[in-house]
Amino acid sequence: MLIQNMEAEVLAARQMGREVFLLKLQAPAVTAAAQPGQFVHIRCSETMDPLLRRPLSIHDVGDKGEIVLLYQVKGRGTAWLAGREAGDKIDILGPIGRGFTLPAGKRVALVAGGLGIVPLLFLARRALEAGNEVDFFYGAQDKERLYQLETLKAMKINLFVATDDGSAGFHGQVTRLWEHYLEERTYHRGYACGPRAELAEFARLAAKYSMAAEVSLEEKMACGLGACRGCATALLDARGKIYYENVCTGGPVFNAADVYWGDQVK
Amino acid sequence: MKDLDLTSELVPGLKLKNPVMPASGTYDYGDGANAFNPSLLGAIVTKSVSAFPRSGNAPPRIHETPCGILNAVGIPSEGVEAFRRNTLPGLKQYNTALIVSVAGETPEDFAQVISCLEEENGIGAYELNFSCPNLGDGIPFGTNPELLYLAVKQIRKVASRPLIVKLSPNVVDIKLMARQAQDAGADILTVANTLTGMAIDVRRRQPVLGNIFGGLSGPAIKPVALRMVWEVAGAVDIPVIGVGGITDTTDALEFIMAGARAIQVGTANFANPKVMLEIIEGIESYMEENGFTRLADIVGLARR
Amino acid sequence: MKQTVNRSRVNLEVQLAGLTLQNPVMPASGTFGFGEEYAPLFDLNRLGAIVVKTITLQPLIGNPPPRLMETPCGVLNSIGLQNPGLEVFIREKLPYLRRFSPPLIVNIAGRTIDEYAELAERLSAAGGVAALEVNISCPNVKEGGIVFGTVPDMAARVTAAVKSQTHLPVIVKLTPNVTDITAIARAVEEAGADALSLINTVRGMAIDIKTRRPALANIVGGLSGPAIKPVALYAVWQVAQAVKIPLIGMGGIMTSRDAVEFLLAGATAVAVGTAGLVNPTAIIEIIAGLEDYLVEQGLNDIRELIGAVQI
Amino acid sequence: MYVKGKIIEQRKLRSEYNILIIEQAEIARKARPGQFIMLQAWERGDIVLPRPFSLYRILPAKGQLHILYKIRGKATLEMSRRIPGEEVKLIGPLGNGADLPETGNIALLGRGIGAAPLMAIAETAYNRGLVVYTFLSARKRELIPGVVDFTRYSSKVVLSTDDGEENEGRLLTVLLEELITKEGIKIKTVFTCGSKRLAQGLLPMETKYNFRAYVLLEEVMACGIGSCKGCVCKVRTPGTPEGHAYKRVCKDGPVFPASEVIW
Repeated sequence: MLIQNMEAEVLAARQMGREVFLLKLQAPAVTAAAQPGQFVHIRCSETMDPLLRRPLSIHDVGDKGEIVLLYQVKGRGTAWLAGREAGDKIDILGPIGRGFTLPAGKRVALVAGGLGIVPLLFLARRALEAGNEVDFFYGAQDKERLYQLETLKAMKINLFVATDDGSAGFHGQVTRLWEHYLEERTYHRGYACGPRAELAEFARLAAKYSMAAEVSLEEKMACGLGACRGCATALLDARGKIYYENVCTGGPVFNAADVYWGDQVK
Repeated sequence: MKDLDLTSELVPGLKLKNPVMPASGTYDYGDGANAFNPSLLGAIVTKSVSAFPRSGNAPPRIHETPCGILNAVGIPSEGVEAFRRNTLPGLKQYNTALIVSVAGETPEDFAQVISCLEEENGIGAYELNFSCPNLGDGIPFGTNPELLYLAVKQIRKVASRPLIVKLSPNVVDIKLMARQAQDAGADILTVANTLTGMAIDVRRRQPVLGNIFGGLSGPAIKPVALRMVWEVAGAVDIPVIGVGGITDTTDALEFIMAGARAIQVGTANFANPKVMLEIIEGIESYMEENGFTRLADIVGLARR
Repeated sequence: MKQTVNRSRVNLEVQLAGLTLQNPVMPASGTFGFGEEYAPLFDLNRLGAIVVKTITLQPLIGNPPPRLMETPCGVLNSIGLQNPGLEVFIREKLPYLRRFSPPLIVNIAGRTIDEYAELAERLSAAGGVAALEVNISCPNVKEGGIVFGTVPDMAARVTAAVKSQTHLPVIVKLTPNVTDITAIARAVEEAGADALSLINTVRGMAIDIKTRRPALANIVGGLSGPAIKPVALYAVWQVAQAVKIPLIGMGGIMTSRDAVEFLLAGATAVAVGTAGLVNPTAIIEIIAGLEDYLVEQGLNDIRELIGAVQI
Repeated sequence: MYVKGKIIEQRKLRSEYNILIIEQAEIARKARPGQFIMLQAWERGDIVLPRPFSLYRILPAKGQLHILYKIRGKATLEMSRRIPGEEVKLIGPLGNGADLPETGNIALLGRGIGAAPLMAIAETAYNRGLVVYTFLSARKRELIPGVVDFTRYSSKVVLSTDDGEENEGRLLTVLLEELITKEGIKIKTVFTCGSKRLAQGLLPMETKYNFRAYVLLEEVMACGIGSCKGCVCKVRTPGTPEGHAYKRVCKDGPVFPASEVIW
C-alpha cells in the first residue's frame, strides 16, 4: 500500500459547469501510483468545520506528476474546494482503494452516467494504453452536463452519447443506448460509474448478457483507510447473504454481481 | 405565498402564527435594539423569571467551543414582582403569544412565581426551566423521573394556563422523563436544554468559566437535541417544541420533520439577530417550493 | 518561576493500571481498525498504547449504510460494531499486533454478561494482550435491551464478571448518556475495574430534508469530534474526583492543547479518535505537541499535569 | 442590526498588533469614545460568536472606524487576513461610552492592548479643548501600541515597561501621582483600561487628589446587546440585598466608575 499524505499545490482550478469544477494538482507521488478507479481523500477546510475529508475519484493524470479531479459542489466541503486557486496547497491522502481490473487487447465497454465520467476518463486512457478497443457510452441529463466531451473526442475511443432530454445524441438513458449495442457486440468486460439506479440497471444488463462487469460506488466516508468501517456498502456473499464491505478499501470498484442492489437494506 | 398556513396550534387556546420563537434567555425585547418587530415571531419567550431577584454566576460566563458555546450565566432574574411591574407590560404589547419562562430551585419556587403571574392577563403559557445545569447543587428534579413527576404535579395545581416543561438532555432516557411530565399534567414539552460541559485554559491551568462547568449550546449539540426530539415525539401525545443548535431553515426543518410542532432558536441569535425572521421566511419558501400548504403537513414527516 | 527545560529530558511516561505507557496518547477504539490500516503512515511503536476495534464473540456484519453523517464540528456514526469475531481476531489479527512494543488494549463487547466473561477468558489466554477495555455502552439482549453502561448495578456485574476471568488490567469504557456518570464510575471501581476510559460517543441523529428521512440507516448514531469535547472534559473532571483509579480521557481531542485539558482535568492518559479520521497522523502530532507544551511551561514531567487544574 | 462595512486598510503594526480601518458611515457618525462594536470578519463554521472590539479612532467626517487589535485566537487571525475592499459585518455603536468633563485635564492609563479605547478618548478630548495626559505600560516597548498617535493628542505621554527600559518599569499610578504632586497638574477625570491592578491602584488616589476614575472593562461576549447576560462584572449596587449586582459589560458598560467595580 502506497498511500501518501501530502500538501499538493493547485496548478489550475476552473469551473466546468453550473456546479462542476476541475482541479489540477501537482502530486507526483500520488500520480505515479494511481490506478483508474482509485480516489484521493481531501481535507476540505482549514478549520474543524467541516470536519471530514472528501473522497474524490481520480479523473485523469498528467505526465508531469499532475492529478486531475472533476467534482460537483454538493456541500460546504466541496464549496471550500471550489474556492481554491492556483498556488494554494491542499492536504490530500492517496491514492486509495481498489481500482478497475484491466485486460489487454480486448474489447471493453465503459458506461458513464453524469459525473460517472470522473473515473472512467482515466480508465479509458489506461485501457487504450493496454491495447484495448474502448466503447465509451456517456449519458447526462442534457447537453450542458456532458463534461470533457472534447477530451473524450480526442481519444481513440468509440464514443456514444445519450441525453435524457435528447439535446445531444441518443434520446434516453445511457444504459438503454448501451443495450442496443449489447445486442450486437460482445465485450470482455464492462465498467460503469454514475447514479445508483443506473448502476443497478447496468448490473442487470451485464448479468443478462453474462458479462464480467465492475462498478464504482460512492458512500460517505470518514478515515478512508478502512479503519472506521463508516463507508460500508452491502454486498452479497456466495450464498446470497448480505454483508458489509468498506467502500474505501474494499472498493470503490466492486464486481457488479457482488453488489446488493436492493433499495434500502433493512 | 398567501395560501400558506404556518400556524401551529400547540394546545387549544395557544395557536402560534408560525413555529419560530426564541429560546429563553437568548433574545431581548423592548430596548429598541430589535432587529425586527417581535410581533412577527410565533411566540415571545421571556428570560427565566424566579421568585426573588437573582444575580447569576460569577464571570467569566461565556466561552466559545468548536461550533458551540459554553455558558454559565446562572439565570439572573429581576424577580417576579419587578418582572410584573417593569417588564411584562412592555411584552404584552406585542401581537403574538407570550410564554413566560419560570425558574427556581424547588417546586415551591415555581408555584410561587406562577401564582403571582396568574393574576396577570395576556400570558399564553408558562415554560418551566427545570434543567438549567448552572444552578449549583439544587435538587435535581429535572433529571430524576419521580421528582419530575411530583414537581409538575405540584405546579400544575396553581397554574390555569398551559404548562410547558423544558426537559434536561442530561438523562439516560428522555422518553421516560417526557412521559412523566405528560402524566403529571404538562401540556407541551420543550426538548432540550443545554448539555453540561467544561473547558480548561491550559496556560493558566484553570477552568475557563467562573462556575467551572456550564451549558453547551449551539450547532455542536444539534444532533443530540434532534435525537431527543425524535425520541420524545414518538413517546408522548402532547406537542413538542424543539430546541438545540438551530441556526438556519434546514436545521429548523430537521426538527419539524422529526416531530416538533414549533422550534426555538437560541445561540444563533447571538451571531445573527435576524436569524429567526430568516427562518420563518425560509420555512415559507420551503413549503412553497415543495408544494406544502400547511405547516402541519411537514411536522413529523421523517417519521412516516 | 518557570524553569528552562531541555526537550530531550522531558518525561512523557505514565503508569496506568500496571501498564507502562511511554507517552499518554493512544488511539480510541473503533477509529483505529486493527492498527494495520495506519501502519503505512507512521510507526505504531511511537504510540502510548495500541487500542483496537471492539471484538465480539461472533462476527458482526454491522449496520446497513449510510453509517456516517458529518455534523457541525462533529461526526455521527452507527457502524454497529462490525468485526470478524473473536476467533478470527486471535488467529489473523493478533499475530500482527504482537509485533509492536506498546501495550495492546483490546476492546470487548458482549450481549450478555457471560459473553463478556468468555471474551475476557479467551483473550487473556491468547497471549500478547496487555489489557482489556470493556465496552458497556452497547444494548444487551438477554437482560431486556437496556444498556449495561447506564445502570450502575449492571455495569458492576459486567466488570466483576470480566475481572473474574482475567489476570489482565480491566479498563471500563463509560457512556456519557447518563445523568450521573460518577455513579457508574464508582460502581465499576468497586467491582474491581483497574481504570476507566471516558467518554464514549453521545447519542445523536440527523435528518436529510431532501429525502425527509433520517440521514443514518440506523436512525440514531454516536456523535464524536470537537463538538462534544466540553461534555467529555466535564465528565472526566467529575469522575476524577469520584474515583481513585486512573482515567483515560477522550472525546473530541484534536490537538495537544485539547489533550492537556484532559490531563489537567484528571486523566492519566488520553485517546484520540475522530482526529485520526481527519488527519491520520494527528496522534503523532499530539504526542510531539505535549512535549512542546511541557517545555513551554517549564515542566519536566507530564505527570505534573495530571489533575492539576486549579479550582 | 448587523450592517456591512468595507475594509479600507489592514495595517500591520509591530509585534502582535494590527489596525483595521473600516468604512461604515452610520456607526462612525453615532459612535462616542469608549463604545464598541461587535464584528464578524470571518466565514468559519467553528466560530459561533461575533467578537467585541473597542473603537481606537472614530472619524465621522470620513465615515471610518479604526480598530486596534491583537492577534490572539482563530477569530483575530481570520480578521488579520481580510484585505481592503472586502466586507465585514458589524453591529454598533454599543455600550455606554466615556463621559468627558466639560473642561479641565484628563489622564489616561492603559496597559498593553488596553490603550485601544483610550485613543478615541484622547482624540475626542483634544478636539474639545481638554488637556490629555497619557500613561502607557506593557511588558516591553513594542507591546505599547499607538505611541505616535497618542503624542499627537496628549500634552504628555509617559511610558513604562516591565523590562525597565522605559521609566524603570515603575507603576503608572505612581507616575500619575508624580504628575499631580511634582508638576502641580490638577486632574479631573481618569480613564483606565487593560489592567485590574491599575484600576485598583487608582482607588485610594480618587479622594486624595479629587478626581473621578473610570475603568473600561473587557469581557468575553456572546450577543453584545445585553440579552444573554454572559459578559457581566460585579458592581457595587446600593439597594440590593447583597449590595452588589452583576452588570453587563456590553450594555451597562464597558465604562464603569472604578470605585464601583468589585474585583
